[in-house]
Amino acid sequence: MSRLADLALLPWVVALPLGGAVLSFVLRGRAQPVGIATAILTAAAGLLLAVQVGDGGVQRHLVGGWGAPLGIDLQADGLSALMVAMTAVVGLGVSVYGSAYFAGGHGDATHQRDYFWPLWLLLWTALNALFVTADVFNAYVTLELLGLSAVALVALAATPAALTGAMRYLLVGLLGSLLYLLGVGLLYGTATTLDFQQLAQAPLPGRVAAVALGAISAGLVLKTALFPFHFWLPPAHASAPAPVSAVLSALVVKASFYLLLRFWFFVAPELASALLANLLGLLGAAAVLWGGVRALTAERLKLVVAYSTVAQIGYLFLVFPLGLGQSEGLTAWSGAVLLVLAHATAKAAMFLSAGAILRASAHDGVSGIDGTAQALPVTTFAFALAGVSLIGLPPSGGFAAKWLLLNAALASGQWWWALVLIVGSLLAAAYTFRVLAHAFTRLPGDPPPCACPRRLEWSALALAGVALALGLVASDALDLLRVGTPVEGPVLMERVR
Amino acid sequence: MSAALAYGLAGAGLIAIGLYALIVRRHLLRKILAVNVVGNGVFLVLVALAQRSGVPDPVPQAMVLTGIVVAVSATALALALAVRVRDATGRATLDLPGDAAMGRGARRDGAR
Amino acid sequence: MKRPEAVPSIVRALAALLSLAVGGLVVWAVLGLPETAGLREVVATHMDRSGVTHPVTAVLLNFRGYDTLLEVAVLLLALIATWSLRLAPPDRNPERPGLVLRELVRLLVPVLIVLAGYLLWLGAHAPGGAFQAGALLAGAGVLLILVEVRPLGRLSPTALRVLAALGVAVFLAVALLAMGRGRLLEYPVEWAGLLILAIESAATVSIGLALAYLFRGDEPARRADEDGAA
Amino acid sequence: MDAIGQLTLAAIDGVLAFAIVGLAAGALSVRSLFTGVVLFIGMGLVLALAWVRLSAPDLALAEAAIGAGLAGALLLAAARRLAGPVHPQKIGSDEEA
Repeated sequence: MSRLADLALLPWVVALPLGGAVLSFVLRGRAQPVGIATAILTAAAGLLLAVQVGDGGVQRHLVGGWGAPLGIDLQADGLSALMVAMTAVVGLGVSVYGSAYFAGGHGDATHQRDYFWPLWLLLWTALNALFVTADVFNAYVTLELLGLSAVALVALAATPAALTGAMRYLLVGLLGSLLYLLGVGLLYGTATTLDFQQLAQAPLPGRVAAVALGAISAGLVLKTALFPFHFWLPPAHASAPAPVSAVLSALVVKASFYLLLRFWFFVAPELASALLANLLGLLGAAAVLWGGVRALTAERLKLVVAYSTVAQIGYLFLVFPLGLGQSEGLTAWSGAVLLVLAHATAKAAMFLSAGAILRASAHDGVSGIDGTAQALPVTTFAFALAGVSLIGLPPSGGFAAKWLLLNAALASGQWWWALVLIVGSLLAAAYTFRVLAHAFTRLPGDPPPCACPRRLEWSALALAGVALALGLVASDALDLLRVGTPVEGPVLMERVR
Repeated sequence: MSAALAYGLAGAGLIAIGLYALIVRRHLLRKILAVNVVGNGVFLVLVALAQRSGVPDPVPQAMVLTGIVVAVSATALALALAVRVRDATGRATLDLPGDAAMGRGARRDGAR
Repeated sequence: MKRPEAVPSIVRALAALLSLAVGGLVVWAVLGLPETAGLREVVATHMDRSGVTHPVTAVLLNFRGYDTLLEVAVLLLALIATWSLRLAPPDRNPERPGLVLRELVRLLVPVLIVLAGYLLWLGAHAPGGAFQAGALLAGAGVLLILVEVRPLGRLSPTALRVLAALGVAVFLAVALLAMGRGRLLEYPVEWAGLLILAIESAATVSIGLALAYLFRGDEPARRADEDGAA
Repeated sequence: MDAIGQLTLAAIDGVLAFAIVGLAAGALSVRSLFTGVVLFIGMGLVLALAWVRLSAPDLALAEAAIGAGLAGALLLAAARRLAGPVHPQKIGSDEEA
């Protein structure tokens, strides 16, 4: 693998989608073939990067040759590599789905298709750039690129609900980015560097660092839609075109969560008080319950899936009380990152299948999907598989992730977080079965016809399969995560005390 | 009081005013102005705090220059979206007419 | 214009409290910051290898050029996103713009274009550069739009898109070409000045075009029917 | 620099800082949206002076040209459109939303 080790993949995971975005914009009529080709290349580069990090350890690329603090460095450790790989897998699935979703049909489809590709490739650029940057200000620019492209993709649906949802999403996102930028400015004012590693080593004086990290966290929590700042997420995620909903729920909210991990686990773990960690955990717990209840009672199918995202984001925040300053920290850290991956693939599969189901159903309410199991067996199966991972049933990735979080909670004596995990799983089971019960309701007569190309059905199933298989390859993912890990300790895979 | 301090405090003031107006004002144009006021406040703090020793530091200046261009890009998109929202719903606020699209969530969440 | 104010007073009170708290915390932090000279010295010692003599330009286009590449992409994104919204074309003025205004624009536009070129060239050693120059170009475009002349109206929509994307494309191409001999955006020292000028020139055109067309709102349709001289 | 000169500069800084905050408050609270936009543009222009005082001439140029100038033009145009007639236009079908 010596050839692979010499490849400078870090710049390419950003340059490829950016170049593809420009090309698909300029060649508008041929946006789709350009987009598909770019998606394949970008996904390949992302997966190769993960292999490279797994083989050769942490990768670093000094853009311009200057090196921090003067220049901007790109870096991929295990966490970055996993995020880029996750984006590659979901991105490829969404691209295949999108190529069928925006084709044909009503007259606006051409317009949507021609704009979907440049916007989606710019979003992919932003995600990869965010995951591999080692510079906190550069991360701000990628956050803005991410936020604006996400908003534009939501607005592509062009319904009143989508436009209003996009507008709210834009305003909240801009406020979040500006709070983040404020914190970055304050950090620079004390440490005179913008590099994550150098910031981690710099002495950060108490009150400035506290306000800086407070502003950064507030901005990122707002963007991650942690309860009670989730108010903007369901309208935006539920009203966007299906492939866009998938990308938003699977990847975009994870980007700001990833930055939270960077700051709290790498830059300033010593500043995280137990109070703060528990507060974040508490909000996460509230999100699990509130999101679960709302998903159970929501009337529209895509709103069910969107509120499920609110709930699943809640689980992720349990990493703060379970992972920071705990001797079982690595178990919780591994569980949380694994859950990011499992939720990304499962939720993408769920939104993609919801998009296909809605094409075959009478209306967008949950009761409107009666009989879709007959019309779209593959899609219904994909939805159910994705549900298995969201609930956390074995052998899915969701199961492995929740198992680790559960072990961390019990081993560190914080059993109340385990309770949250269990109640959340029950709620997830309830809202998944509620949808499936309707899907399997037999309608008299022939199943309704559906303009659902095979690619819509199989891309969703493929992603659901990945979510399921993630549980089987969890230990490989966790090995990769150990490259440059910020947390030490055992990974309690086997026992519950 | 040094120049840097005066402008740093003004920046803090802009952030506070803008945040308040962003939450309280309903008209989209006013919300967009509010976000821009917050942004200008952040920019002022950024440059002011790099200026306390009296010598200009080009790095925060470059950061703010980047920020200004990003801000105008975001503002342009926000304004276009606001016009589009009004064309589609008949009003330039975040309220949806009726709850056709959102169900009960619209009222609760729309109040923000 | 009437103000729709139905926000409950409790929300107002909470918002006021929150804003005061945030403002207060920022003041508290600003007062507690140590005095540092920042990276000024580091920038100064590397200036001779940057290809320009103005420190802010050196940071923007060389030391932290990667930020600027993504920033130019953000502006292009704003244009693509705005065009994707398909706004109704702007309302036409019922009466033709006055003769005085038209003459004024006829006079101002060339002046602005020359000034933009000057600012672009100035950026290498003094305050100025692509963004300020692009803004002046856009100003000329806005003036033309105000008198209902579409800037670059004779160009086909595809050519317009090429020009809008030129800044990102040239920047990215230079960045990748530099990787042939080193790392991303690692200009050879003797070429740095020229490459920066090339990037800035392309960026100026794209910035000016993007900002002017953001002012207009809609993407020109394939058939160019309304343009006059531009 | 002599004491009077320093005092004058400090006074200028104080006035500029107050003007920025005052104009922002006005822009966000004044009744008419148009007036609000005009006050916002005014704030941008004063901000450009503040950048000069903070030894950031690049920012002063950019603020005047982009922050106040072009953003101002965009805001004024949008304010006019938002006050004008609604353009009913094709909206996406709700079938999928």
